[in-house]
Amino acid sequence: MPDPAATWTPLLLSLQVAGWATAINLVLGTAAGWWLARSRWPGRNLLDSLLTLPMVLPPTVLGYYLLVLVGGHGVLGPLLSDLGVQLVFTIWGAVLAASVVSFPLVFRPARAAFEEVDRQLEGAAWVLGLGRAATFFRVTLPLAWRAILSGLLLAFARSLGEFGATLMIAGSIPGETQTLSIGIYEAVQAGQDGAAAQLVAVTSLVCVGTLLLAHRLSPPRPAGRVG
Amino acid sequence: MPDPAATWTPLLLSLQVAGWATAINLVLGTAAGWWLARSRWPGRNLLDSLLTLPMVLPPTVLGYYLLVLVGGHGVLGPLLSDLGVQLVFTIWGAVLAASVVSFPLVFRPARAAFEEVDRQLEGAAWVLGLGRAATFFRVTLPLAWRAILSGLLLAFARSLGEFGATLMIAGSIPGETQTLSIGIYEAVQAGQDGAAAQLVAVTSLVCVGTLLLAHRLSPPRPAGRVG
Amino acid sequence: MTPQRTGPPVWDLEFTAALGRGPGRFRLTVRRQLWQRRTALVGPSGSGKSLLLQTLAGLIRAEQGRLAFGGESLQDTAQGLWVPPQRRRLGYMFQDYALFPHLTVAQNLAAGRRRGWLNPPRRVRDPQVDVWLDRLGLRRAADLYPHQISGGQAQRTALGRTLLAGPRALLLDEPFSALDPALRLELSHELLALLSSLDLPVILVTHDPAEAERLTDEVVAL
Amino acid sequence: MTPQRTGPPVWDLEFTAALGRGPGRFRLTVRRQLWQRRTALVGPSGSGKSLLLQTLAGLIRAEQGRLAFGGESLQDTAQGLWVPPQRRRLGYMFQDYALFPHLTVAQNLAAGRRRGWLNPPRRVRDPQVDVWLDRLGLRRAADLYPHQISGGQAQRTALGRTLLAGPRALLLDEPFSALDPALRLELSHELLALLSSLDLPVILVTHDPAEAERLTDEVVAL
Amino acid sequence: LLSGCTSPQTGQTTAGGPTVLTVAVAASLREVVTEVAGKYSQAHPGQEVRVTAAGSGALLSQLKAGAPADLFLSADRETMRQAQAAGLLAGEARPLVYNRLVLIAPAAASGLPTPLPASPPQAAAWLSAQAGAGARLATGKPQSVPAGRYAQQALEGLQLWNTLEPRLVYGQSVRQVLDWVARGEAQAGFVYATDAALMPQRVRVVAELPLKTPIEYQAAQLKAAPQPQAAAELLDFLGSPEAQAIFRRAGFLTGPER
Ligand SMILES: Nc1ncnc2c1ncn2[C@@H]1O[C@H](COP(=O)(O)OP(=O)(O)OP(=O)(O)O)[C@@H](O)[C@H]1O
Ligand SMILES: Nc1ncnc2c1ncn2[C@@H]1O[C@H](COP(=O)(O)OP(=O)(O)OP(=O)(O)O)[C@@H](O)[C@H]1O
Ligand code: MOO
Ligand SMILES: [Mg+2]
Ligand SMILES: [Mg+2]
Repeated sequence: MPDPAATWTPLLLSLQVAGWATAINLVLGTAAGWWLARSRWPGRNLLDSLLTLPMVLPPTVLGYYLLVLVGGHGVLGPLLSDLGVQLVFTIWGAVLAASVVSFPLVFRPARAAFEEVDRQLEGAAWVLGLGRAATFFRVTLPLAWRAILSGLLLAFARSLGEFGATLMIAGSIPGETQTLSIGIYEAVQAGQDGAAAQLVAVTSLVCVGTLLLAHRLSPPRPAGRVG
Repeated sequence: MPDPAATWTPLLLSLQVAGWATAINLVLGTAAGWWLARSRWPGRNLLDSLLTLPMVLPPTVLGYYLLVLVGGHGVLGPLLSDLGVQLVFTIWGAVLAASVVSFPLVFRPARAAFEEVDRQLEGAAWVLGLGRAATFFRVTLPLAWRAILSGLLLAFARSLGEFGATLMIAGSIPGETQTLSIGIYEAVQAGQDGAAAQLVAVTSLVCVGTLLLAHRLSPPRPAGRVG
Repeated sequence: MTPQRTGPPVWDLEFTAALGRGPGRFRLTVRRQLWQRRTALVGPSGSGKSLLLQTLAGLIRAEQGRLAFGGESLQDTAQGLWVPPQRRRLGYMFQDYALFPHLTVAQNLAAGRRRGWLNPPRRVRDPQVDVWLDRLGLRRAADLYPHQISGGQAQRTALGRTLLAGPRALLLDEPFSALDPALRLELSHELLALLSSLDLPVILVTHDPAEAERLTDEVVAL
Repeated sequence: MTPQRTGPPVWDLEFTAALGRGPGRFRLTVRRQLWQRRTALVGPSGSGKSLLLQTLAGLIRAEQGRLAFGGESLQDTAQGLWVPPQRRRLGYMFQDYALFPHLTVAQNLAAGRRRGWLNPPRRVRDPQVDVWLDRLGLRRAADLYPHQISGGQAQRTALGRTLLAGPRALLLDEPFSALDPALRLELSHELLALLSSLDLPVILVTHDPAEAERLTDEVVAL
Repeated sequence: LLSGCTSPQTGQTTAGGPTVLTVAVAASLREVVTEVAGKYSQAHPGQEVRVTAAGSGALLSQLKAGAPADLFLSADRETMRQAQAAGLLAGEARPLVYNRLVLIAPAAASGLPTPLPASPPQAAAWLSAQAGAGARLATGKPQSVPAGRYAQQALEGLQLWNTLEPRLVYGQSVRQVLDWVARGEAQAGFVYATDAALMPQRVRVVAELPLKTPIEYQAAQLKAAPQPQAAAELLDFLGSPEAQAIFRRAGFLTGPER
């Protein structure tokens, strides 16, 4: 492609969107997973199922409902605009879309992982004098971390690939909200297979690079004795 | 809606597609996860990353590449049609699309879970005389099962929600390949908010029902002593 | 030995604690004052020795009743009082060690010496930890993870972790069972010296009558 | 006692096995024939007793050398021979029990008695398992999961699971350390009777000299 | 249903069963062609018509990859030209129906020219004012959405393309553009008259925009058509007065004239 900006700008936008969405889900998904794993109340499995719904809706439709919710004339729209938050047709709309779509990918593995953590080890931390928060960050989270990380990487990948909901909320504005995915989609739709292939290659490289980096930064624990 | 078939037929189609895709990924995703968790060779983390790529591509684009692969003029097309397998514009195309899109959702948690299984317990099975397969099915798989199940449920939800790749390969033929998701999408696009809402409600019910059932069938292990 | 009955008893126990639910529920009732600073707890396997220590440590809540340490109430169901384990500062050593699998032996030892949200670093080492690595014969294993060490090494790590947290009293659940006789003797001497110097009360679960004799002032059977 | 040197030795060992990598690597070299059917293995903590048993059981491959049981070669690096643990049929009892956390005590006991891809069912019970539940005093704990039982109960479950698999020889890693003296004596009598009736060779890791004396014909130090 | 692999396949006549024709149609034709096909089946017992709908570009990709369809109905000439160039067509493509491009605004918009619909120059002035005030103008992506292509043409004709381009938001389909305007997220948009007619309460047609080339839907038989005879018959039926009446009722024009 003659114009490098045609690759770089969408790439930067995509990385920003996926990065923010992953960060948001690191916090919200982990917190929700923890809460559902540890609290005991009758409706929690129902809530668990409801939180998974962003996965079953076609992204475009999800985008449609998000628009109904946060659009200028939406339910939360006036409130958001009083706060000075503009989501529709901005990169923050893309972040919202990507976060919602990938939320279940973090929250469900996090819940499963927290449920598997040996409670005895938390007890061991308590008697050593560690408070609830310290126990969480020093014992529980590290023990659940690999599963959560695996969910975060899926969420990152999904955020990079998201375009249905993103397009609905953020639109496709070159240089502002046109992410790699939207670019790829449009190139394919326009029959520009060469341009599409180039953007696909860039996306794939980013994804593979990120995953390889994650493998490097968090190698599996040294294998134990089989005996 | 006056015509119940307008809801029932897509529902049955969606359940078939999601069911098959989940079953396929139960086998392939678990096998791939196991293999990558246990084998030791230099390129395995690269392969791991490549297997995650279906997540980063916009589904429509993924569908396009699948089409190029398995369509009548595709690389595998002639081979498949010699075998009498017709994918384009059939429900099997939808199954293929859903399986590929949701594969990483099963394979990555499965790998992470297998890596966390205490190798000592496998050793314990071996010395009791259990062969490799028996050890896998009686010890390793049950210990990794909750994480794999959580991945399978995400894959099922994703398959229900998939429409970009499906539309590309299977098309949108009422009664044959028009799944709930495609129906929802088209209803929203046509401004038929009521019909869309009804299909969304059905999809959500199916998803919530399935997840609640899964919770019931596989409750977390009884909590251990904290001490 | 006659107990010196000045002041409150070391342990004042009158409670019922239980494990499990339904018909198979295991229930333990204790009504006893311990006046000696060093008590050995004996009893058949499954009789509730570990459950008793866990209730004292605050890991299990008594269903009903009260327990006090040195006159200080730790739980009293009548008053709705319950002091969480973090604030009891009692050193409970787990029978199955409960070592942190993601931390090395040295980090496990340092775990209770550091507040805050970060685990002790792998490189920098607290001088006290160094002292105890030698004392416990764990120098070679310092950088190994729990699943890489021998049973006896794990037991010593658990003991060291408990002592290093600076507890007000010790609750030791068979601390020497996995050790060879020489090491056992050596470590129990160490412990005895430590107990005298720090004047720490201790409850020791043991199956070894000689050990009970040597280390404690009184034997209580469950 | 003089060993009866007819036929091959019970254990013919000449190998080097190692754990870990790099400079901290632990290496054990054994060159010894065991002629007695019952051997006690003693040695300080961390000296490699568990490693030795694991090598015999086939869980760890010797780096180099050979080992044979009753004249039958189990590994011989010179010939590239290695018999997998499944086909050795040696009963190794893990020092830290290695009970299957997803199976109840009764299912753990039955685990080695059933081939195929399914675990023993929770309801139906093998009569042999029932016999051993009583013999080991585990009747009350039969339907509990490993994380719900006491240390001694876990140890007995591990011992029972090993015996019930019908091994050709026993490799027991401190099988009685978590038991109270009465139970210890009782179970070791049971074991002794069993060993005589089945004529099973045994290697027993223990720290208790009396136990070594009572149960075995020879004491080997590592 | 589980036997998908052996269910009646495109164009094959299963023993004693009906002939099944597959028609790939542009998304905006979906409902109307389904109706026409129903009529056709009534008139030709034993012939079943399956309609699969998607964006014209997506359909073209499917057909290029060898999807087994009998007829292709595209939303514009350009896509059909590409299909021709790819050697997919059997014979010439024929004009099917026509449409008009309109500029729409949310029903609640203020400052609209009066009366409506306005003349193109009035609309142009209004558009410039909107853009100057920071409004977002929604349109289809010209490279992939035919409606976007026409909008670009129209704006270029009005000498507005360069000034308006920075304010444009691109949608993946004309229906998305319609939705954005209907919700008031975009202050103006370019859609087909038939789309605007779907939401008369929520959007207002500001003006019809003049184009150099008419908006022409085309129909063609595919070379790969497994049922060439029946396909040809259906193609003829689409041009018949009976079918054209149905198109007209749905808001399409049946001739290039205004
Ligand atoms: N969830 C449960 N349901 C029923 N019984 C339980 C449960 N958890 C533990 N128990 C029982 O509680 C009893 C007390 O266990 P505890 O660990 O206190 O015994 P202990 O005296 O420490 O024995 P040991 O000397 O073997 O360690 C045991 O008999 C055990 O089976
Ligand atoms: N990955 C490893 N790297 C280095 N050393 C290791 C590793 N794993 C185990 N070791 C060392 O191997 C030695 C032998 O361990 P083993 O479990 O055989 O001892 P043991 O004689 O059974 O001791 P105990 O009586 O305490 O159970 C120990 O000193 C241990 O620290
Ligand atoms: O399933 Mo999508 O809308 O093609 O991201
Ligand atoms: Mg105990
Ligand atoms: Mg050992």
